[in-house]
Formats: sequence, C-alpha cells, structure tokens
Amino acid sequence: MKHITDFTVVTNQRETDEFVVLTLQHPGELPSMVPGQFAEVRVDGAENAFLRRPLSIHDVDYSNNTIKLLIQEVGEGTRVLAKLKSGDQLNLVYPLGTGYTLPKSNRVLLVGGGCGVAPLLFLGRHFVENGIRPKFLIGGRTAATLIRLDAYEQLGDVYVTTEDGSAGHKGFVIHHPIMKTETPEFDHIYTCGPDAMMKVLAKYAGSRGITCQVSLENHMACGFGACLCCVTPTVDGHKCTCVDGPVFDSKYLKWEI
Amino acid sequence: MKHITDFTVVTNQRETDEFVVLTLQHPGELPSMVPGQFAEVRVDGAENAFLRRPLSIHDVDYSNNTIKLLIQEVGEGTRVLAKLKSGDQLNLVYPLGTGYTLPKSNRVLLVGGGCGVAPLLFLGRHFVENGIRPKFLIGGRTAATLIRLDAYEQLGDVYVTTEDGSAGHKGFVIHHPIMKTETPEFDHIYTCGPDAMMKVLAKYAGSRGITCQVSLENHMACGFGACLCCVTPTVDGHKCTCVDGPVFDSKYLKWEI
Amino acid sequence: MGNLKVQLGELTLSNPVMTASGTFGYGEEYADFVDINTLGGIVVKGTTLHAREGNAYPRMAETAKGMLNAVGLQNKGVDGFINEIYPRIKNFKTNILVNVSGSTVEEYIETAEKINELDAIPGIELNISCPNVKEGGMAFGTSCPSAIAVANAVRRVYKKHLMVKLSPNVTDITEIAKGVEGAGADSVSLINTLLGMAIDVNSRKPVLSTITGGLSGPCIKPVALRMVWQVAQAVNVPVVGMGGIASTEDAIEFLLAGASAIQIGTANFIDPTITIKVINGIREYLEINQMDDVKQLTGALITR
Amino acid sequence: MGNLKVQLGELTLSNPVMTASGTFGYGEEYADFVDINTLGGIVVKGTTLHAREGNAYPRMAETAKGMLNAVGLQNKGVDGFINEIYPRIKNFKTNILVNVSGSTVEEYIETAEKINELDAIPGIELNISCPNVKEGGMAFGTSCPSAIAVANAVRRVYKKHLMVKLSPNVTDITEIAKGVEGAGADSVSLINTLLGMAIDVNSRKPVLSTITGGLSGPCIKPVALRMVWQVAQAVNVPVVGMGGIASTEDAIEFLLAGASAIQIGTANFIDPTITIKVINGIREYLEINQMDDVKQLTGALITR
Ligand SMILES: Cc1cc2nc3c(=O)[nH]c(=O)nc-3n(C[C@H](O)[C@H](O)[C@H](O)COP(=O)(O)OP(=O)(O)OC[C@H]3O[C@@H](n4cnc5c(N)ncnc54)[C@H](O)[C@@H]3O)c2cc1C
Ligand SMILES: Cc1cc2nc3c(=O)[nH]c(=O)nc-3n(C[C@H](O)[C@H](O)[C@H](O)COP(=O)(O)OP(=O)(O)OC[C@H]3O[C@@H](n4cnc5c(N)ncnc54)[C@H](O)[C@@H]3O)c2cc1C
Ligand SMILES: Cc1cc2nc3c(=O)[nH]c(=O)nc-3n(C[C@H](O)[C@H](O)[C@H](O)COP(=O)(O)O)c2cc1C
Ligand SMILES: Cc1cc2nc3c(=O)[nH]c(=O)nc-3n(C[C@H](O)[C@H](O)[C@H](O)COP(=O)(O)O)c2cc1C
Ligand code: FES
Ligand code: FES
Repeated sequence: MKHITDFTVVTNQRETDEFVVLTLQHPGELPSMVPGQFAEVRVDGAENAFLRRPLSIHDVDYSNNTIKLLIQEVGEGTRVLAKLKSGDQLNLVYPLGTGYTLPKSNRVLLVGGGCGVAPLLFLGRHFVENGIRPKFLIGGRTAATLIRLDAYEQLGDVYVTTEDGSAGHKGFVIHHPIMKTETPEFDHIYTCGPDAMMKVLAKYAGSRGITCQVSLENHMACGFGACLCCVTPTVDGHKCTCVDGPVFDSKYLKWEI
Repeated sequence: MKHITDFTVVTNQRETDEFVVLTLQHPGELPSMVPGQFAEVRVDGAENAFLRRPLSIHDVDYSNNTIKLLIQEVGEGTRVLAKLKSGDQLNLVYPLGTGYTLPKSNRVLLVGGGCGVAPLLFLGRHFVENGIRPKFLIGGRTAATLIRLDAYEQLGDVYVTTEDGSAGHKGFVIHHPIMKTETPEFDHIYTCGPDAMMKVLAKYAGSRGITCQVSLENHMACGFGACLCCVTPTVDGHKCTCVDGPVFDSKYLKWEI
Repeated sequence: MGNLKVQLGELTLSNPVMTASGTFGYGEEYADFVDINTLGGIVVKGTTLHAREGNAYPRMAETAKGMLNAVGLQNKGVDGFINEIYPRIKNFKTNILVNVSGSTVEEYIETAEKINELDAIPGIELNISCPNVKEGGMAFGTSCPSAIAVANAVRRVYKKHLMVKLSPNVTDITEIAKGVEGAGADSVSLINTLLGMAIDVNSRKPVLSTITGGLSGPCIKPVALRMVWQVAQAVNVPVVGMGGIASTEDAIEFLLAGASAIQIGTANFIDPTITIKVINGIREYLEINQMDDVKQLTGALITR
Repeated sequence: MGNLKVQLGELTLSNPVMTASGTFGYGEEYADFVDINTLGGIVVKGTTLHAREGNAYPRMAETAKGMLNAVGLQNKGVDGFINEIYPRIKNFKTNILVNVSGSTVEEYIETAEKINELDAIPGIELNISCPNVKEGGMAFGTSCPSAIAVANAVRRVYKKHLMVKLSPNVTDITEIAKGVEGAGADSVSLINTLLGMAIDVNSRKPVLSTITGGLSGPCIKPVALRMVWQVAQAVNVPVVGMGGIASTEDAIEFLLAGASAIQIGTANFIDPTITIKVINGIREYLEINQMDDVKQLTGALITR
C-alpha cells in the first residue's frame, strides 16, 4: 500500500558540500518498506521544481518510526530539500517501486557510486537482519565524495575506490582487487549508481554466472505507474522504472553492454 | 535614478497576524527617496509569485542606510516576504514612481487605511523635517488591525476610526469628527488606502477647496513604465500608475465619485 | 448542501470532477490515495486497436510549471484492455470512459466497436489530438474535415456517450468543435496538450526522444481556459474543460467559462489526492456563495 | 574570445540579444539598469498610424510562470513617435526597430512609409500578431493570405530591414512563415503571445477588461521553442526567437533550435538587467564549449 504523508524533519545532517542526510519522523507507525524502494518527495517553495523528486529510502528505523533520505544537491529541487531544517514538514508519497530481492546465497556484494549508495544502507541493514553479512564496494571521484562510510562499516566490510586514488583503491569500482579474483567471493551483486558503472557490473556478473540487481534512476513524473514516462526497454518490452523497478535483474533489461 | 540592489534583512518585526515590518540594510549610502515612492520587490522561493511585488517605502533612515517596508499578508508573495529572517537578502528595484508633493500650507491631514498607512510614516517624517506637524487619521476594521500607531504618534496627532468601534471613533475615516467640522483644520489631504476610502476623501476635498493627493495600488508588471499595464484614466488619458503615480492629485484622475 | 451532480447528455456524473486520460492510469494506481468511486468519472489511458510500445525513453521533460510528455500511446491494445484490464476495473462505481486513438479511421472504428460491447464503459473519449504519435493522432484533430470524418465514422458504430477531445494546436478551435458537434458528438473535451519542445544545452540534444512532445500542467491553463470559453459559446453540447487544473479555484474558473465538467491531469502527479480536494472545494464554494447547484456555475462568467 | 556578432540580412547585431516589443518601452526606461548600447537591438513598443489609448484597466493578470497582458497597443501614434520619442532615442548606438501595427493594410503602409524616413531606425518589426486589439492585429497573422498581403504591401514601401512577427495562435506556423518570406520579409520573429484568459472566482469576472489577453513568460517557452525549431527548418531567412527567455540556457535553446538572434520580453520585468546577463552568459557558454562564433550555435541541435 502506498501512502501520502507529511513527515517532520528531525535532523538535517550535512555530510559534504554535496550531500545531506535528512532524518524524517513519521507521525505514527511506519508501514513496512523494502530496500530499493523510494519516495516521491514534494518540493515546497521551489520556483522551478514542479514535479516531485524521487529519492531512495536510505535507512529505516521502525523502532522510532524514522526514515532517512540521502540527498545529493544537483539542481534546484535537491538544493531546496537540502536546506530543510529540523521541524519542517516534508510530504512524501511512498513506499514506491519494486525493491531488491533477497539472495539465494549469503555471498553478496553491494556496489554503490555517487548518490547510488543511498539504498544500499537500508539494503545492508536488511541483510544483517536476515543473518547475511554484506560486503560493500563504494566508488567515488575523490575521498571527499565518499559519504557515511562509518554507517556501512557497522554492517559489513567496506571496500573503496576513488578515481584519483585519494582513498582506497585507485580507479573505478570494477578495478578493485576483489573484482579481479578468478573466483569472486560473492554470488550476487546489488548495485545502484551511474548507468555506466552498473553496465560494467552487469557485464562482469553476466560472464561469471553471478546475479546482478541494478537500480535505475530514470526521470519520473508520477512515480507510481500512472504516466508511463519512466520506461526502460526490457525483454518484455517497455516497463515502468517506477513500478516494475527501480530495481531490475540486469538480465531482464535490454542493455547494450 | 533607479537602482537594483540586494538589501539585507536586519529585522522582521511582526505587528499583527496580518502585518510585519521589515527593516532592510542598504550596502552603501542610500539614494534619496521621496515619500510615496515604492520598490518592486523580487519574491524568491515563491511557487507562484512570478512578478515582483510593489511595496511602498514605509520609512527611511539615511543615517544608517536602512529602509522599512510594511507588509500586509494577502497572498503568496507577501506571505513569503513576511517569512524573511534577519540576514536574508532581498532584491529591490527602487525608488520608483512619483511621490507626494509638499503642501502650500502647513495644515495637512494624512489619511490611511489598511496597508495604505505604509507610505504615510515616511511622508509624516518628511513633513516634520520640513517643519510641518502632520495630523494622521487612520482607519481600520478593528483595533487589532491598527498598526504602529506609536510610530505615527511620534510625528503628530493621531486620530483613529474602527468599523466596530473597538478603538477610536466608530465608523469609517470620513465619519471622524475632525472631518465633520464646517471649517476643516487642514488644507491638504494625503491619502493611501482602499479606493472606496480615497474616493470619499477626494469628494470631500473637492467640495471644500482642499487638495487631495491619493496613492493608487494598481496591478503592475514592471513598475517603471515599460509595460503599460498599470494605467489609470486621467484628464490627459491613460497614465501609468507606476511612473506618473502612484500618487496623483485626485482632480487629475477620471474618477467616478 | 449544494448539488454536485451534472449531466453530460445521457451520462450522469456524481460531481463534475473527472481525471484526464494518460495521467490516472486505469484508476487502480490511485486506489491507495482516493476512493475512485467518489469521482465524477475517470478517463483511462489512450487505447488503440493494436498494442503499442510507445516512444523511446526519455519521454518526459519538466518545464516552467508544467511538463512535456512523449509517451506515444503506450497501451496493450483494445483486446488487452478488454481481457486484462477491464475485468479488474469494471466494478468501480464511477463513469469509466476509454480514451480511443488510432492511426486510421478504420482503427478508430474497430476500437470503438469493441468498446461498445463493454457494459461497464458508458462512453468513450475520442482522442483526435494526441501530439505524440507519428501517424494519425493530432493530425485528425487539427483539420476540420478529418476531425468530422473520424467523429462521423465512430458515431455510426458507437452507441453510448461520445466525447470528442479537441486539440489546442489550431487557429480556430470553435470551428472544429462545431464540426464534431455536427458529426454527432455528445460532448467535447478540451484541451489536449500543446505541442512543445525542450533542449538540453549541455548535450545540445532535444530532451525528448521524439524532439517535440505535449505540454501540460498549470502553465497551459490560461490558453485552455480561453479555449473552453470560446468553445462553450460556439456549441450546444456540454463542454468538459481541462488544462492545468490544480486547485478548486482553477476548476471553478473552467466551470464559469462554460464547462459542465472538468478533468484533472498533471496535477495528480504532484498531489494524488487533488481530485478529492477539488470535489470538496467546489462543495465549499457553493456553500460560501449560497448556491445550491454546481450547474449554476457553468457559464456564469460575468462579462457585463 | 568568441564572436557574438550576428547578421540578420543586412542588419548587423553586435550580439544576438534583443528586447521584445512592449516590454522594454523605448529603451530609456531601462537606461538606469543596463547600457542600452551593449544590446544587439531593441524593438520599441507597438506603433500605429494614429495615437491609441489602449484597452481599459485591468490589463494584466499574473499566471503560473507567466502573465497575461491586454495593453492593446497604447502608443502616441507614428507622428508622436517621430516627434517626441525618436529625437530622444535616436542616438542610442544599437539597432532600434519599430514594431508596427495597424487595423488596415493602408495603416500599416502609411506607418511604415513614415518610419522609412528615420535614419536611426534600420528596420521594422511588422506586428501581425497582436491578440489585444479588436480590429487587425492578430487577425492578419492567423490567415496565410492576409499575412502575405500585409507583408507584400509593406515590403513595397519599406526599404530597410523588414522583420515579420508571427502569431503562435495558428495550426501551422511554418505555412505563414513561408508566406511572408515569399512576400519579401528579411527575417521572421516569433512568437508573439498566446491567446489566454483568467477569471477571478470571487467576482466571477474575467481578470482582464478585454476578457482574453496575451500570455507571455517562461510558461510559453516550450511552445515558442517548438515553433522556432519548425520555422527555422521551413524558411531561409533568419529567424529571431522569443517566448519565455529568462536565462542564458533559455537563449541558447532558441539558438540551437535555429534562431539567429533572440528577444527577451517579460523577463525584463523581473530582472531589468537580464539582457546583459544573457549576453555575458552566451559568451561564457562559447568559451566553455570552445566555440569561437555564436553563429555556430544557430541550428546546431543534434537530432541524430
Ligand atoms: C528511483 C530513484 C531514486 C533516487 N534516489 C536518490 C537518492 O536517494 N538520493 C539522491 O540524491 N538522488 C536520488 N535520485 C535522483 C534524484 O531524483 C534527482 O537527482 C533529482 O530528482 C534532481 O532534482 P533537482 O531538482 O535537484 O535537479 P534538476 O534541476 O531537476 O536536474 C539536475 C540534473 O539532474 C538530472 N536529473 C533530474 N531528475 C533526475 C532523475 N529523476 N534521475 C536522474 N537524474 C535526474 C537532470 O537531468 C539534470 O542534469 C533518485 C532517482 C530515482 C529515479
Ligand atoms: C504602488 C504600490 C504600493 C504598495 N504598497 C504596499 C505596502 O506598502 N504594503 C503592502 O502590504 N502592500 C502594498 N501594496 C499592495 C501589494 O503590492 C499587494 O498586496 C501584493 O502585490 C500582493 O501580492 P501577493 O502575492 O501577496 O498576493 P496575490 O496572491 O498576488 O493577490 C492577493 C490579492 O491581492 C490583490 N493584489 C495583487 N496585487 C495587487 C496590487 N499590486 N495591488 C493591489 N492588490 C493587489 C489580488 O488581486 C488578490 O486579490 C502596494 C501596491 C502598489 C501598487
Ligand atoms: C503523461 C501524460 C499522458 C497523456 N496521455 C494522454 C492520452 O493517452 N490520451 C489523451 O487524450 N490525452 C493524454 N494526455 C493529455 C491529458 O489527458 C490532458 O489533456 C492534458 O495533460 C492537459 O491537462 P493537464 O494540464 O491537467 O494535465 C496525457 C497527458 C500526460 C501529462
Ligand atoms: C506587456 C506586454 C506588451 C507587449 N506589447 C507588444 C507589442 O506592442 N507588439 C508586439 O509585437 N508584441 C508585444 N508583446 C509581445 C512580446 O513582444 C513577446 O512577443 C512576448 O511577450 C513573448 O516573449 P516573452 O515571453 O519573452 O515576453 C507584448 C508583451 C507584453 C508582456
Ligand atoms: S513515473 Fe509515471 S509511470 Fe513511472
Ligand atoms: S507597471 Fe509597467 S508600466 Fe506601470
């Protein structure tokens, strides 16, 4: 069931120049959510952000009915959201979309890049709760673009790459040593980030019999299957990223990789 | 000369549910302004207030380069402005329009209703500086709608009417005793407020050989004579309220009174 | 309490608020947000004879107080609708209209014939104004003879309420409105989207895969309102107004301009409960203005 | 540093940024904000043979990211322009174009003849698209034969740059563009305002004294851009694009769509210095993209 709810901002924690984490209080008991699902957030007081903005559920705390959103400031909508203050109201339509599915084995690798790390925290927590210790591989341009590593470290091993080598391994995620072994330490890849990164991972997985669930960031108008604006080509034809996704098995997508 | 300048909000003083007074700091030396002139204020962060909003110069302090705006919240634009906080920036195009002119005698009555009291403070101060002690007649619906009376009282006598009689004389401004004497104590009326009020005053003045300068609040797009949207019919045809006004001699206007 | 019931010919709406085709899915998508049965009616997604994949992604661009779409009538075809979707939605207790589109007159006819058989569908909205398909679509709606030809042909085979949806991308919309009225339309609805375009200055490419697309949302409201006002004066059949309606005030503007009912489109994306708010808002407006029937608002614009 | 100079036929603009008629007065109104001489050109207020009082107040309504106006060509008439205004502005070192309107072909001719005599006016913008006057105006611009007739007649008497301003309130703007090109226009400019309307639900009256008015501002940009793109592909004369331009990016979208120059209208009201910002912005865009001439942008849309 989808909801439309005013949350209250509890904290707005600035991580870097680009990223903030909003903690939002739900008025009553939180409905249950699946990692990989997202919210369509109404941006009040923006001159040009007319449509809602899709943002992944970054983390959920059912015990105190709060959720977190990790927001990268890229345009007016995210900039206005990043200015919210404790006590402000924020209207969400949520939880939306089809999230990640649990793996058949325990050997999972969660790969994130940019704001694509957002859903992986909730996903990692979900794994831990199901007795699976996840490994995270997080890529960034520089050390300064890596965020909340400590939060991920509480859940599992964290591997890092940066393009300039200022933290972790130098290069893209695919260049990290754990990707290079003949026999990878994981059977399932869960990824969210730039398309280019996800395509490389899909190809890597495909050639090794590893499953790969990718989360797409197509432009959306509604977020719940009403407008058909957000489609992606799949083996079954056009599918809505917002309902049938955002998480897809990479093999289901018609990706040129 | 007109300017376009970012002012800094020094204080936002709430007067009533409806009214706030913004004190704005000019970055350098203030240009000189005439009472009755106004500013076109850009409303940032409003979803629907697209055009600038015209607001009278409520008060000017050349000694510390601040001006005041008195704002009545009537729609989105004024509501957003009324939320500004100390330190916020506000972009003004100013000073605009033709203001009030100095009287030939010292016997002046300044009549304001609603947000129309705004320019009368600056005007009253101007009179005092020119050795004229003004009388103010201020009308409101109820006592609660009368604002900043103390500020006006520092400059001259203040007479009050309210529609419900909760303060001052009961009725409209025209019903106040000082208007009823056979020989009025003033030769010049300066007024700003609802059209209906100003028309009654214009008629009153016309039949007694009193001059009456009225300030119109026509809808404006530019505020400086470029769009011709704000016209009012005069004896010389359509004139721009923003350039030829907002202050007009009531006899110059083609008013049905 | 004021009466909200309105008639579009033989069609009775419990209130004048409908949803616009392509923005409300098949109603189900909104069932978590609103009680579909409280709506005056819903117009489901554009339906064609054969299934269509629609246009390539990207299909959407945000614009100033609006959006461009280039969905291109993605749908399962009329048989897919009848077999898969109709059974799921036929028990909604509101008027479900099917928006019918086609590339040829024959396609329109065949589709309408099939929908004519569906008991729970009291009418169709003939879409001769879709700007997002290569063949047919808007082309039918921007020329008077072809608009009349399609309306005529469908009228012959379709026995229930025939609403014809007009394109705003024309010099004189009243001419086309009168034409389809003459061809037997029971009502006209307007406006469909304005043809627009957006460019990404970084890539120097069009934002939409189709280069141009259909503009909707509050930005088009002034144009839509003007056209509804013009058409309401030109025809005798009921007019259903839409284009940028996002509040009670907007809806009332359209009623005053001459609409008997209104449709809400893009605004559903920003507030999925907007339809209910507008229904309640109209009820309040009637109360405040001491009117007892929403029909009193239709065409009540005071122009002196 | 990139070259910003552009040619519209014989007319040389120091940069592609002009101001739109009716939004920039006679330039003087903005002299405190911008150095008028740095602009590519200014198009002054619509001028008619005889002085006009324009329409009654109210003439303006704010809409979603736009405004409606119903000024109705208030101006002092061409003689008033020549005697009172021209002497004050003739020394501006920019291209001053006069926007010429009329109720009859004869009025257009006579006005153009008089302006032809003014040394400091290198061109006129023939306004066959004003939606705010009862006679003439838009009527000329919404029918191909009458658009051609006016353009032809004026071409015969007017020897300098003849820009013809097109109405967007038509089914096929390319047809009219080609028509006036054939009639001898040196360039076409578009779009004029879209015909729109607003209603005050409290008074139940139209907001504008004229009921309908012309819609401008960012809300119309997608429609304007689409039309500029269509027209640029249809004609060989230079195209001057406008409609909702409020930023450098907007201006560049129009250039990419095929405009050789652009005009800024409504945005001047919100930021009276916007023209200068856009000129500088275009210069920076060229630098960032390592282009050395703004002309490289015109029509450079990549559609694959
Ligand atoms: C399912 C989903 C989950 C997402 N989760 C997150 C998240 O957890 N954290 C986060 O920071 N961002 C997330 N995004 C991306 C986020 O929605 C966009 O960054 C945001 O909508 C941009 O809005 P804006 O007004 O700031 O930028 P705009 O001014 O609208 O655009 C700025 C730039 O971002 C691009 N952009 C705009 N919308 C999108 C979009 N929907 N997807 C991709 N690019 C876009 C534009 O093309 C433009 O280049 C997610 C997107 C999707 C579809
Ligand atoms: C020269 C001049 C000086 C003014 N000085 C002041 C002042 O000192 N303090 C003050 O509070 N207000 C003043 N006003 C009025 C003020 O400009 C409007 O109240 C404001 O623009 C409304 O904006 P909004 O977005 O809040 O309301 P909107 O949502 O735009 O409108 C709300 C209501 O106010 C009406 N309205 C909108 N604009 C105007 C306007 N320009 N004039 C009259 N009514 C309008 C609308 O018709 C509507 O009924 C002045 C107006 C003018 C022309
Ligand atoms: C995403 C989207 C899809 C649409 N699909 C259709 C359609 O299939 N058939 C149709 O007649 N109109 C379609 N429309 C047009 C709407 O029904 C409506 O006419 C238009 O959007 C104007 O109303 P609005 O501004 O309230 O959205 C679509 C509009 C949008 C935004
Ligand atoms: C207040 C106003 C007055 C206008 N007057 C004229 C005019 O006299 N002649 C004309 O050709 N266009 C006139 N226009 C149209 C503009 O020149 C321009 O075509 C239109 O506003 C679209 O551009 P914009 O969105 O940048 O404003 C006027 C527009 C406005 C807003
Ligand atoms: S965003 Fe509307 S269907 Fe996916
Ligand atoms: S508001 Fe533009 S001329 Fe007065």
